[in-house]
Amino acid sequence: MVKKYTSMAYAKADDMLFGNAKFPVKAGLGLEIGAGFTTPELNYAPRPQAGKSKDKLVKEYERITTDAMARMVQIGAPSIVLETEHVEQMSNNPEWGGAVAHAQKTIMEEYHDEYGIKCALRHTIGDIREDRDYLQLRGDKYTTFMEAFEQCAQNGADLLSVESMGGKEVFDYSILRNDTAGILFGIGVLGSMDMEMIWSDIADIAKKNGVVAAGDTDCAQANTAMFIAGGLLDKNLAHTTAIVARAISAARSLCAYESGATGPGKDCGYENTIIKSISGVPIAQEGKTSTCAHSDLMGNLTMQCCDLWSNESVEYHGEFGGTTVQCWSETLAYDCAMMNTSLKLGKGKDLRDILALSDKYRDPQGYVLAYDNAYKVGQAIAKDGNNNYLRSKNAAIECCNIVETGINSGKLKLTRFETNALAKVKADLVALTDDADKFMSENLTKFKQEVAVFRPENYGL
Amino acid sequence: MVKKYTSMAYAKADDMLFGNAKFPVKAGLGLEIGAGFTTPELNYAPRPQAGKSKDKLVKEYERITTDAMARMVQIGAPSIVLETEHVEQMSNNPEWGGAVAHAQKTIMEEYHDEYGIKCALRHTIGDIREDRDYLQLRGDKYTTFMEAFEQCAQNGADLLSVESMGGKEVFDYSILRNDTAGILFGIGVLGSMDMEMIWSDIADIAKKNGVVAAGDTDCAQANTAMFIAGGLLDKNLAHTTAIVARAISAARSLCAYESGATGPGKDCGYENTIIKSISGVPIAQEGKTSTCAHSDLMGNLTMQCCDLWSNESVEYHGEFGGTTVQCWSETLAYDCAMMNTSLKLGKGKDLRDILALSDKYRDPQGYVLAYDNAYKVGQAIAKDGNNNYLRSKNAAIECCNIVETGINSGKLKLTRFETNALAKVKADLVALTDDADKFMSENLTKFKQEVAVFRPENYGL
Amino acid sequence: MLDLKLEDIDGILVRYNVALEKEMTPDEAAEELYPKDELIYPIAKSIYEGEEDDVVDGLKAAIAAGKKPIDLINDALMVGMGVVSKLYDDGIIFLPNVMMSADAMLNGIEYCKSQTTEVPEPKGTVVCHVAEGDVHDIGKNIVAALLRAAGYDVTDLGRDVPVDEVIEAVVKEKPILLTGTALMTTTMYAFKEINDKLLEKGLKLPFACGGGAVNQDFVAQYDLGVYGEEASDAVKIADAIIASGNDIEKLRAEFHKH
Amino acid sequence: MLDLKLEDIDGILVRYNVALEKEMTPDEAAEELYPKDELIYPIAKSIYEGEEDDVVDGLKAAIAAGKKPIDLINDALMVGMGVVSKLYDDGIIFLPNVMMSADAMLNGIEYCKSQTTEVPEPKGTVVCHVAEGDVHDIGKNIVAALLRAAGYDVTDLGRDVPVDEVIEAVVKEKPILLTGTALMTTTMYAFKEINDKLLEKGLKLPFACGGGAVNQDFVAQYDLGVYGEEASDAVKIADAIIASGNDIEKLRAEFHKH
Ligand code: B12
Ligand code: B12
Repeated sequence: MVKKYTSMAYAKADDMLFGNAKFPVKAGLGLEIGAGFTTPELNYAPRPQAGKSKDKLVKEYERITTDAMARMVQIGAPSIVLETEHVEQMSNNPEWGGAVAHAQKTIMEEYHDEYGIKCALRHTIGDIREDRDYLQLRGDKYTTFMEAFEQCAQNGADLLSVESMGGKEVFDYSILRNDTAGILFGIGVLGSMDMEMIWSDIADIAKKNGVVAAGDTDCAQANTAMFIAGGLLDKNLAHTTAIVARAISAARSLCAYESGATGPGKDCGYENTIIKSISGVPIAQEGKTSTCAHSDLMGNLTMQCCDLWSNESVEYHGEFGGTTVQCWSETLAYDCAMMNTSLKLGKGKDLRDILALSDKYRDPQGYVLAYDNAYKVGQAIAKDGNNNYLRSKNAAIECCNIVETGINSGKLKLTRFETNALAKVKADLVALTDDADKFMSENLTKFKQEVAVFRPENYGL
Repeated sequence: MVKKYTSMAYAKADDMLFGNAKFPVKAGLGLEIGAGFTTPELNYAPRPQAGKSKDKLVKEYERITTDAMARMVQIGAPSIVLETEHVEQMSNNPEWGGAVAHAQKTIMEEYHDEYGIKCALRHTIGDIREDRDYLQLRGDKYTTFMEAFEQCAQNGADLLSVESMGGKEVFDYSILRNDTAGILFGIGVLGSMDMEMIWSDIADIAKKNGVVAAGDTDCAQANTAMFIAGGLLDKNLAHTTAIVARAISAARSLCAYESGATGPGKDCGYENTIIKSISGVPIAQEGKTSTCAHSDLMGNLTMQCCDLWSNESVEYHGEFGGTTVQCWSETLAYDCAMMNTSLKLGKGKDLRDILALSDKYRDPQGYVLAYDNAYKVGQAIAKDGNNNYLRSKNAAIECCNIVETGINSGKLKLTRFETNALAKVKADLVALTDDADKFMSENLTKFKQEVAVFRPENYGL
Repeated sequence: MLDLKLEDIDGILVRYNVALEKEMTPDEAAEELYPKDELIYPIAKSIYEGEEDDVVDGLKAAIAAGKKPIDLINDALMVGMGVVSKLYDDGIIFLPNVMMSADAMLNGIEYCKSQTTEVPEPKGTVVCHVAEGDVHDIGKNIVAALLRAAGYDVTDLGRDVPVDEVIEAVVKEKPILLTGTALMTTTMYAFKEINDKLLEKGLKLPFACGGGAVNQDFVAQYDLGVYGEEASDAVKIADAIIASGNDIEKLRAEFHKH
Repeated sequence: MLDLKLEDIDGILVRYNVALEKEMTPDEAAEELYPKDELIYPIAKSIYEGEEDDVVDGLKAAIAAGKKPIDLINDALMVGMGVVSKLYDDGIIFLPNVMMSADAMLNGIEYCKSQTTEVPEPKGTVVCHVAEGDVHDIGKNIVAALLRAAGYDVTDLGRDVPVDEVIEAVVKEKPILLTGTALMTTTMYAFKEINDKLLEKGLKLPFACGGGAVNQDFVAQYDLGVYGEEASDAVKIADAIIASGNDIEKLRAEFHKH
């Protein structure tokens, strides 16, 4: 069932380009993703008071959907994807999620019929497998979790996603303590194990319902690291440490595609360029047009190889220019028009390089995720593709090497602090065993002791 | 004093490019505008309750300023311009405007000193020369109006602007009735006359205080037409009519630079590419990153020759990603990083063409404002540069010709309705006299009769 | 300048308006809607064309042929304007046509009135205004024009109208509907004050509010408020009041779409 | 791939952090701050380095040389941690160093306590929690760690904490300060409920609130609320309470910056 990637989808980094995936994905109403053009993907959060009842919630998403579709038509955008990231109620009560999907899809069909606009609906189910104190990955909630996917698939969602949480309890502890082995264990080992389980099941559901198993992101871990790392002047985490977590996350998120998902990978997966280089699946990305949701140091760079271009999330409310979903979808649509024009003019690769270079030296994170370097991380993963642990470790070490090359070129200027943190991570990594079983048993012992909330049974251990 | 332009600043359209103005402008703290790079220009509106007292207002602008400057430093943006568009209280009580300018500039100086970030402050005074029923362009309020500029200039504003209203009473009536002569009279004749008066005075104030007289836009007229015209499916005004109003507005807004202003022209002047082609002054523009403020059909195209890149306006409030001023300034800064990278790579013209072409065929308005066509409108203006009426009429006719060429190429597809409206406007224009005096006296008579609120004494007539 | 190939443009943008444009020309569509009566037909057509003089000529001919001036208002002028409004609602013609037709119709009504001593049955009065502190009046002008075109008597208080002046006008004119327009976040708060003062005086009438800054959530906060998105909604609200009374909850159920 | 010339990069982006980095290394900066006493110095240094074993070795040596375990808490452990906190506030070291130093310090305190029957003078208790329905707890974890590092007793209620449980903890622990963290617009409303229930019970203590979704305007709406932007503000608020009492208006005047 799970078939691991051991080679690259692209012969060389330069073959990778926005709007073009080796394996495009058909979805929804007339849309094809990664088939030579980019499409905006709009994401939104209901207003606080909308969560009070199922009716209110459905009504809220109807408004959001109508507003967005109307704006797309007003400005002449050829295509759009809507992403509904579940609020907790919608996943915990699967029929709520289904009702929302149905209501949204009905409106989208009307627009498609009247105007011919190509569109698809993504539902991202909440990973509700926690109780207050512990992760409960395989506990009672697993059935509800899968039922939530099922309901959405049956009622109109074209793309199924989740931001799954496997490994998070170990990661959260480790990231604040610069514990390199713990970061690797949480993301690369535990995270990958959980991914393989859930994505086999999600892919089955998608298949049964004729919809797309789209993919996962390491939001819970690599993005957490990126957020704690923050802007240039923040002092909570070295950006060199954060990018190592990110490199590892590529090895982890890849597991979705090995278990039957086909993309498009989700917007907040900053590891997606690496994943695309290995798997050839289309990817969503977010960046300079998701400042409504968060700030990062690679607003343009993430556009380099995207197939869907997303705003991550914005609360639904009014602005001078319309409702937030209208404002942000319009900005996204113009970004896509720019990319698509460059493709038609045969200037796509120039634009790609402009976008990548405008951030490549802004931060070590952007440096490693620039598509040329991302491709190298991809190679490090594919080399030992069959071994979740080894490929994660490879990715981490390659990441350190890439940053070192950047420093040596003189173009990537780091603070002393970042350089020291890098040296520490690298030394830790190099000291690690190559034996996956040994690593597993050592770290099981260690984290059972150090992290009170870590429960091996969550991973079938 | 007023020296009219009768030739083009650029030998050919292809010489025009974002980030590059023939006559760059130094302003504020270490900033040069149009000198080989683009800079974000952030604009914002205080929250409703902030207008209650001078203290509250100053505090609000302090917050806005700190938030924006902090975010620019966090993401590594090399430069920023802040634009404060006065709320009515700040222009009607000039010392309020001065106090706000002072408070903002103090914070900007701190950031400049600590980080070396290049920055400048624009204050756009409100055109308060109205009472409830009539424009009062030369009435009592003129002194207050000029005092507002003076106070801002003395207290820290580096760039002075206004969106002046001359001719608006005639224009408002005419635009809803497809009265071509009235549109021309309102914008091209009355608007130009008022511009020449106020800008001579503003330029004097700027000179005296060692700051920059930056420029005006035809927001009150050409933008009103653009807004009424709306999106592709709106039915309130033919977009072909709206673009004729825009072409005329270039002849009008040019008067600022003929009366001593040096740029950067204001963001909402969609006529600015035309003006740049004639005058070589740097310009601000807004587009896909001002969807917070309004929707239009040329989100990318406006970037083609901009020197400052603006969000037009956003109400100050919180979003997931920070306050609105942080979110939007960050997006603008990434847009600028993209443009600046392309310039450094020698790919600026490619990017310019990608941006222009992504909207050129979206709408007749974008078609005419694409820099190649904008340049032609510029030539039509410069040809009879000494005659405000004739050059406005030239611009309008050239605009019609350009749209016709677009239709004939098969690439610009118009609705029958738009084509008919175009034919009507063109026929009206062609039938007009070439004699400015005759046009003036005919239209004075006509509009004194038809527009109750039109008062010739506003224009010294 | 680089350029796009013709066949590449659709991948970048779609001119949905062109794709969707009705097969029929506006003139053809209008032709289908005119009344067949040969005295009425030319009047209706002149209204559609916005030709004031032709309207009066048509009226003269109809009166000469025995039609009562007062009846012509409803049977010819309003019918002609009805054609125009329908075409506008259907997206077949644009606003300036409506404005010019409305001017022609109002002119025609004046003419009919001048030819008789009878007073036409009024459809109802609507008071329109722009909020205090706000000079953005184009939206309000459109609202007022469309209401007039639909046969309502409109009292247009203009822009930047103090709250008390609005109240006075309501007391004096006894309108079936009050409309307010605001385009700035700072000015729309006046609507709440107007609402409160109206209620204080026991004046319970629908208060339709719209304009750039205004949204449904805001309008739903005060008792008399009914939110309208498009200028043409003002006419529909007035028509709904005429047809089935001024129950605000019912109006909201029909017009609150967000 | 195209590439930028080295000298062109600064026109596109400025790495302000590199430009600004202090001349001194963190180790040098720490060296300047350590107490000079030769028994205390190694303890403080081991705390800075986050070496638990070295801390205990240092403590053993000091006790053997006659220092009282209970005094070492304030005179060595807290002093060492003070060095760490100062370097963090000045932007010279990063959070993980603080976390590891704090672990070392807490370990040291346990050791000191085990060597005596005296009970250390408590600085004060702080109760921390994440709002009901919210699992985002990293910010809260940082807050709790920094408070502990500053010598406060922290009762950490964890995440997704029901309102009533927070109230019970306040009743039981009598903290000088309650903190709340929320990262979702939908969860932060619990803070208002907590505020109301505290007041109902007559419990008047500062309630410091922060986290991604929370903003000053929101916190200022309920009586006990004090908004904090950075995790380190929680420590500053607690210190301010110790230094000059728990007057909420005064705390707001100091900490409300927006
Ligand atoms: C044109 C315009 C102007 C023109 C107005 C000309 C005029 N006679 O109206 C001029 C140049 C004078 C102007 C001035 C100013 N403006 Co102005 N302006 C605009 C602009 C660009 C378009 C507005 C417009 O005409 N739209 C087209 C009309 C047709 O739309 P509408 O009025 O909304 O009406 C439609 C519907 O809403 C509906 N409707 C309207 N009323 C009603 C009522 C009912 C009952 C119903 C059912 C329907 C309905 O019908 C219409 C058609 O369907 C907007 C941008 C925007 N995003 O809205 C800014 C905008 C409104 N202006 C703004 C500002 C700040 C100003 C100034 C203060 C600028 C300055 N510093 O000088 C001054 C205001 C002075 C004052 N005291 O009022 C801001 C307001 C921000 C805020 N704080 O809320 C905006 C949003 C621009 C921005 N993005 O910053 N402006
Ligand atoms: C990491 C993260 C997660 C992780 C959380 C891991 C963890 N253990 O905390 C995971 C993956 C689990 C997660 C889950 C979800 N998340 Co989440 N998440 C984030 C993210 C990306 C970063 C948050 C973070 O850790 N920041 C770093 C920490 C250090 O910052 P902080 O907590 O704000 O704390 C700082 C200060 O605020 C301060 N502080 C904090 N508390 C206090 C208290 C006091 C007294 C003081 C003085 C200071 C202070 O100190 C800290 C440092 O200075 C944000 C994005 C964002 N823009 O914030 C989204 C975000 C918060 N998540 C969001 C969502 C929607 C979710 C999910 C519902 C997604 C889903 N569909 O499954 C679930 C939530 C489930 C639930 N019921 O809670 C949304 C919330 C939107 C909303 N409606 O409000 C956000 C904003 C993302 C977005 N843009 O859409 N998420």
